[in-house]
Amino acid sequence: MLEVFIFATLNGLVTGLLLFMLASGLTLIFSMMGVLNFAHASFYMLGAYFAYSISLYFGFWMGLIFAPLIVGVLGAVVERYGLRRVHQSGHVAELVFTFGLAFLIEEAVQFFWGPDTKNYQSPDILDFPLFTLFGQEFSAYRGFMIGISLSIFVALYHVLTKSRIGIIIQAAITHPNTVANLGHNVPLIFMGVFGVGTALAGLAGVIAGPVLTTFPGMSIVLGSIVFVIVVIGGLGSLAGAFIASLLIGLLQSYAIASDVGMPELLNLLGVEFERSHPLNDLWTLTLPQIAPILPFLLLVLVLIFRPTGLLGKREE
Amino acid sequence: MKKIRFPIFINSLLLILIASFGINSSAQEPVRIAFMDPLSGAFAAIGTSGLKQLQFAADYFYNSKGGILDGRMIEIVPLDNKQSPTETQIQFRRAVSEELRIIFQGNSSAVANTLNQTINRYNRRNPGQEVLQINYSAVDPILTEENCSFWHFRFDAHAAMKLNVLTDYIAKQESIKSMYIIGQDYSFGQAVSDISISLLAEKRPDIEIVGNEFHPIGQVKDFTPYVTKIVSSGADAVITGNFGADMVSLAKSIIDSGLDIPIYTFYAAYDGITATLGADGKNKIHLIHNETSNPIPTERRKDYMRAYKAANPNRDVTQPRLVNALQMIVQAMEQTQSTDPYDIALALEDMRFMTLSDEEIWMRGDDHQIFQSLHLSVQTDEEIEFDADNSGFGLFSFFHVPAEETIVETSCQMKRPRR
Amino acid sequence: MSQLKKLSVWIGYLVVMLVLPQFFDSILSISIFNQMAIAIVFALSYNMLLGQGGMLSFGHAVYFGFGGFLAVHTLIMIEFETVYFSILFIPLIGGVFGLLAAIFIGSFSTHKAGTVFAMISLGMGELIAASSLIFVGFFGGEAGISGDRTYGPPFFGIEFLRDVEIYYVAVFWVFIATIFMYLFTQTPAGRMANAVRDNPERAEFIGYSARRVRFISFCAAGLFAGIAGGLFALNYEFITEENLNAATSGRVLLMAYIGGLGYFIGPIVGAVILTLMNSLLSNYSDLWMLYLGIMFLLTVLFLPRGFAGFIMMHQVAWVKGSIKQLALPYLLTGIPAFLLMLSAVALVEMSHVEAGALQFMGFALDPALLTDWMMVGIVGIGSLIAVRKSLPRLRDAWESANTIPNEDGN
Amino acid sequence: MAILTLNNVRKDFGETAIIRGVSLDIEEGEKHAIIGPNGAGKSTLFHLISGLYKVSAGSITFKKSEIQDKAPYEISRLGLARSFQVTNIFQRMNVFENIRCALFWSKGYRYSFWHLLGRQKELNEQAMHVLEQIGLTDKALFPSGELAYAQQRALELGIAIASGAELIMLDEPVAGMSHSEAKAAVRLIRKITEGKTLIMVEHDMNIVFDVADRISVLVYGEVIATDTPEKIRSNSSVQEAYLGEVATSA
Repeated sequence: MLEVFIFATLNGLVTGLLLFMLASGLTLIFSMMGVLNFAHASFYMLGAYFAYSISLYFGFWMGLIFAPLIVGVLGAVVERYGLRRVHQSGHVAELVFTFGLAFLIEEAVQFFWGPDTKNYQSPDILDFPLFTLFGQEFSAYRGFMIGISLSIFVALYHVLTKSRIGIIIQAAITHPNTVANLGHNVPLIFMGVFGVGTALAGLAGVIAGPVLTTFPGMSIVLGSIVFVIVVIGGLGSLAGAFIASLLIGLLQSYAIASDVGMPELLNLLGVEFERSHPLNDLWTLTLPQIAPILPFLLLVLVLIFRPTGLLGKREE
Repeated sequence: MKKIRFPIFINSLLLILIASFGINSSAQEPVRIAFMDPLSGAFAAIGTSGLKQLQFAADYFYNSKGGILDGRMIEIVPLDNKQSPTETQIQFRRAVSEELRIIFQGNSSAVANTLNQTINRYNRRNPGQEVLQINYSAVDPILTEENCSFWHFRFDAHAAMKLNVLTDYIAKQESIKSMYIIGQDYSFGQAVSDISISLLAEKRPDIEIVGNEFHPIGQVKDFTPYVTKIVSSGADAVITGNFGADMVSLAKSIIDSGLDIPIYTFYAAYDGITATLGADGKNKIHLIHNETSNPIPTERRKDYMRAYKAANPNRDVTQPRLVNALQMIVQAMEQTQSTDPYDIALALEDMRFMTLSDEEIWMRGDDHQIFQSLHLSVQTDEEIEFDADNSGFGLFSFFHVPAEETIVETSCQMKRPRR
Repeated sequence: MSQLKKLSVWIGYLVVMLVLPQFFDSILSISIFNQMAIAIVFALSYNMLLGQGGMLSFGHAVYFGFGGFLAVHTLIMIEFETVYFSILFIPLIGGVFGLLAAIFIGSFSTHKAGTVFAMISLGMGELIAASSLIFVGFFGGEAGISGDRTYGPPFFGIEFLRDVEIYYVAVFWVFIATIFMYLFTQTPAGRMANAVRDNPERAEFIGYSARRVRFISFCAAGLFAGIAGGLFALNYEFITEENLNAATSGRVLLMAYIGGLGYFIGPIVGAVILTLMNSLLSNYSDLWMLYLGIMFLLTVLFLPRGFAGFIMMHQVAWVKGSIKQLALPYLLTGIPAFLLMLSAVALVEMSHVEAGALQFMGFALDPALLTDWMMVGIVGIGSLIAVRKSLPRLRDAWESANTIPNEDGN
Repeated sequence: MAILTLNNVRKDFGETAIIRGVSLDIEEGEKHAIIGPNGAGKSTLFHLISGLYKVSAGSITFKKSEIQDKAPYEISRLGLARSFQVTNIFQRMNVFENIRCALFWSKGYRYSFWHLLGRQKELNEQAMHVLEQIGLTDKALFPSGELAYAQQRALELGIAIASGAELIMLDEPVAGMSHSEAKAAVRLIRKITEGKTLIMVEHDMNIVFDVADRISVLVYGEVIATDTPEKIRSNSSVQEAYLGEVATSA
């Protein structure tokens, strides 16, 4: 039973950190510009597809470097010519714009790369088991994923809290106008942040592509879990997003790993039920079955009892 | 005081737009057959592949040779239902509106069930304008059991038949002592799990079912947690009915974990899956299906596959059943000299037909279920003449069960329309 | 606006709906009109939340779906005669259960508007959509559940076998629902919903709890969404978890936004446009979703107040009678713009077609031939230049047509 | 008899105490002005009484019931109406609608979704009457967000007085108005609050001395004096607080 727990923790860590890379970009964008970027997962998909195309000619590592840059530039262009124009029509307009953008990116990906699954493989030099525990290999590539995600967190945290540009961004999160009065070109900062945010999502795509299969529906499968993390973590709080990502990654991994469910609970309580009982679906409900919806359950509970999220500062 | 106007401008726009799609007429009336499957959205790859194969088959066998029923061309009309039951309802009304009375459909048992109910209801309410459902790959047994209908024909073996053959093979494998079953949490996934467990208990009671797992369809990002459970359960083999991205991700996670056990599947090939699994999938990925893959038994079929490959370089013949279905329907039309679904249905019942592989298949009249030989293949790159996804890897059939041995009873009490 | 003029609008609305099947009686047109009817009620109910009440919901399909599911279950009960009444009331059943679902969820989600409300609605939407796949008994898994509308007592001999009969039932409910949703905006609760949208804090100081005002609008929207769900169940005699999930919630948001949130008829315009696009465009190209995405982005960028907003912008010109001045400039810019769009679509389709020539508007465009590419390119560039040239003229015409001779000068 | 009693009310944000123990009685029908330098906590006091902020300590009694823990809408229903220093109106609704919304509760409409406003003659007339009082009749259908600043201040005043509450609290009602507009507003305030109790925050001493029966001086969260206008004018501690040192006699 121990090895299931260890591997569940490792899997939870890998998924959680991957979600963090996505959420970190979104937290910045969302808290800075109050924009609920529905297209964030689509930029993640673009990262995977660009990396796939680059890796065909130049190998995985060039993809790792250039794909996020391309996605970041694309994000900056979208902010400059799309979001900035829609900004004055209010938050709903911005949100609906990103909603349409996600829709368009998914169709464009199918148009350029075709509808079938892409054969995007992880690099060969990382294609060996880092260690084998109780018969299951933990590939070096997953170790690499953890390494990259952690370094992103440390780098981002350092930039945001220590460096000058970080302080300006932090200030612009809550008081954009005052920052503008101090002579900083806030629109440029917005564009920069949106570009960096999308680049981070692209990077997550590059990393996750080989493991989570690269296909047009990968952004839908990811779906709105990224918003759950940002909101649970608390608006504008990077540390909050980090904790929430790990929490959700581990929660899902443990839920899937466990075999417990209503049947066990009922046996505990000594309640008998037969198959034809109308509530049969409820009685046979197992934790792995509801694993993917646990984050949403968490979201609704957090929002009811703690609307600002775990470490949220900004109260809407 | 708010002014609301429904200006004439909007009305006229509405009327023009709708009027623009009138019915077109043409000289020699073509025989129009509808092909309803996902042609856009997440499952577009599977649907488009089927459409291309049916269109090619119609041209290759009939249109290039002067058509059928003295000179009438076959026209395949695509209907994009995005593999959604709701969209299926909308596209069905479009088919009826354009007098398409034969509808091919294959992807997702949920859609097949919805279409089956809709067609039964429509035929009941519109005698004389009935519509025929040609199911070329939805394998949920219920369609030829409780929900069997006179207007539904299935040209693929259903899940119970395929699992019967699979469990026959597994029963012979002494090395397999424990089995792990994992599938999508919907009707087909549950059917695969229930039938596998009952058949294995019957044939090999000593095989222990160490896992019976369900996961939501199309929702799982990373299958590693599920694979951890498979590894720790010590299973010797895995059975899964997954398809599309769920199949690829599951197979990749199992292979990445270093687990070297056979994976018995229904849909783990073609449309980019074989290429993505590639060398790692060799001798691990097994598929149960009808129509043998490599080695191809007859030259006729090889010529057809080469012709298709020439016309569609980056596509494969993934649904050979489509050819059988089309040929049997055309034979029914030729016999009855009519394209009325009622006549075609009667002619199809208990029809025996020689396929491209020189194998006789039989469409049972009681439940409109086809019976043909079933095969177990493995993904490999040895002795592969026709590969998948131009990847050098393909399916090699190594276990064969003739049609007669695949026949199973049916609980279908078909209500026959009075004519 | 005089009472008579208002009344004539409503009568015009009813007449248009009644007369449509006479012009287009093919089964497909009726099915499109049915879809439009359902979409109109659903989009209007959504606008009660967003347009009138300022509540951005990502889970409005929950009430549509609940209403629909209970409606289908009622159909099944009528079939087995556990309960027996005419299927005319099925949409009302849907409405009641949509209302009950809204009361339950609204009780905790309407504390705040803004992002918190949006996120709770998203969470609840995903939760209920996912659990609908788990509780197969009630929701019927992803094949959904189906009933039969012909078992109820016939209504003056009508058995509701054909879709067109259901269309008239839909027209009845659409008209009733539209009237009541409009009247709701003319009541204290409706007006306070606008007040709470603009300034929830000040609303509290004139004796109203913002939460309660939002709750009432939320329940009313749930009721009418449930009626739309009931209409769906009646029309398709089937419903599945798809009609409950986030994609459906997203579609209704698109309809209301494209139509125009700020105007009562906005969602109606949006519902009509999107239903037509969904059903007709997909016949002509399998890239139709790409075009839908592009069109949607352009609307958000250039028509922030939606199509109804665009129409209403001509109100001043219409009143002043100077609308005729605009006709010519619109044509001068409109035609080249249309050509530009066509050439862009042709280029996209040519690069997408796999083999052989593309049949496009009567022309055979072969991607292998450079000349065809050149021809489309020239048409595209030509129309682009024409559009740029004619834009200033349109802008001036627009200025002149819309400036009101100001008496008091501000 | 006191209609409103503040008993040792305190309010602090984190460590900084804004209101340091204010006790004050407002007599029924009295015109009471609250003056004091900027940052003295005048607006905070208004927010505490009207329920926007929760008191850190002490109690507030209005017509014999304690209201320090009640929500703003509960307090307003008891007959207390207020205006805001920073204009706080319903921007996208027109002027007439703004006023009419303020009338709903007092006219007993509560959360009705069955009364058609088009038919409520008496309600609409009352609303038009208020519009006439604040001189915005010709702007009735004008979106209130697009009014000139002074007109928005007039609307702010209109919303406060529309409900006919017994206790009316005005937070710098004439700030930003021209001299003539201010004069008209003061005449209106005096007319409307006849027989009613008024609490007003105001900087313009002429208006304060013209309208107020009694004046309280609030400095650094404490009331240093409450008295008739004449006594306050000559009160040394008031002058010291205002002018920094004892001025020679006026």
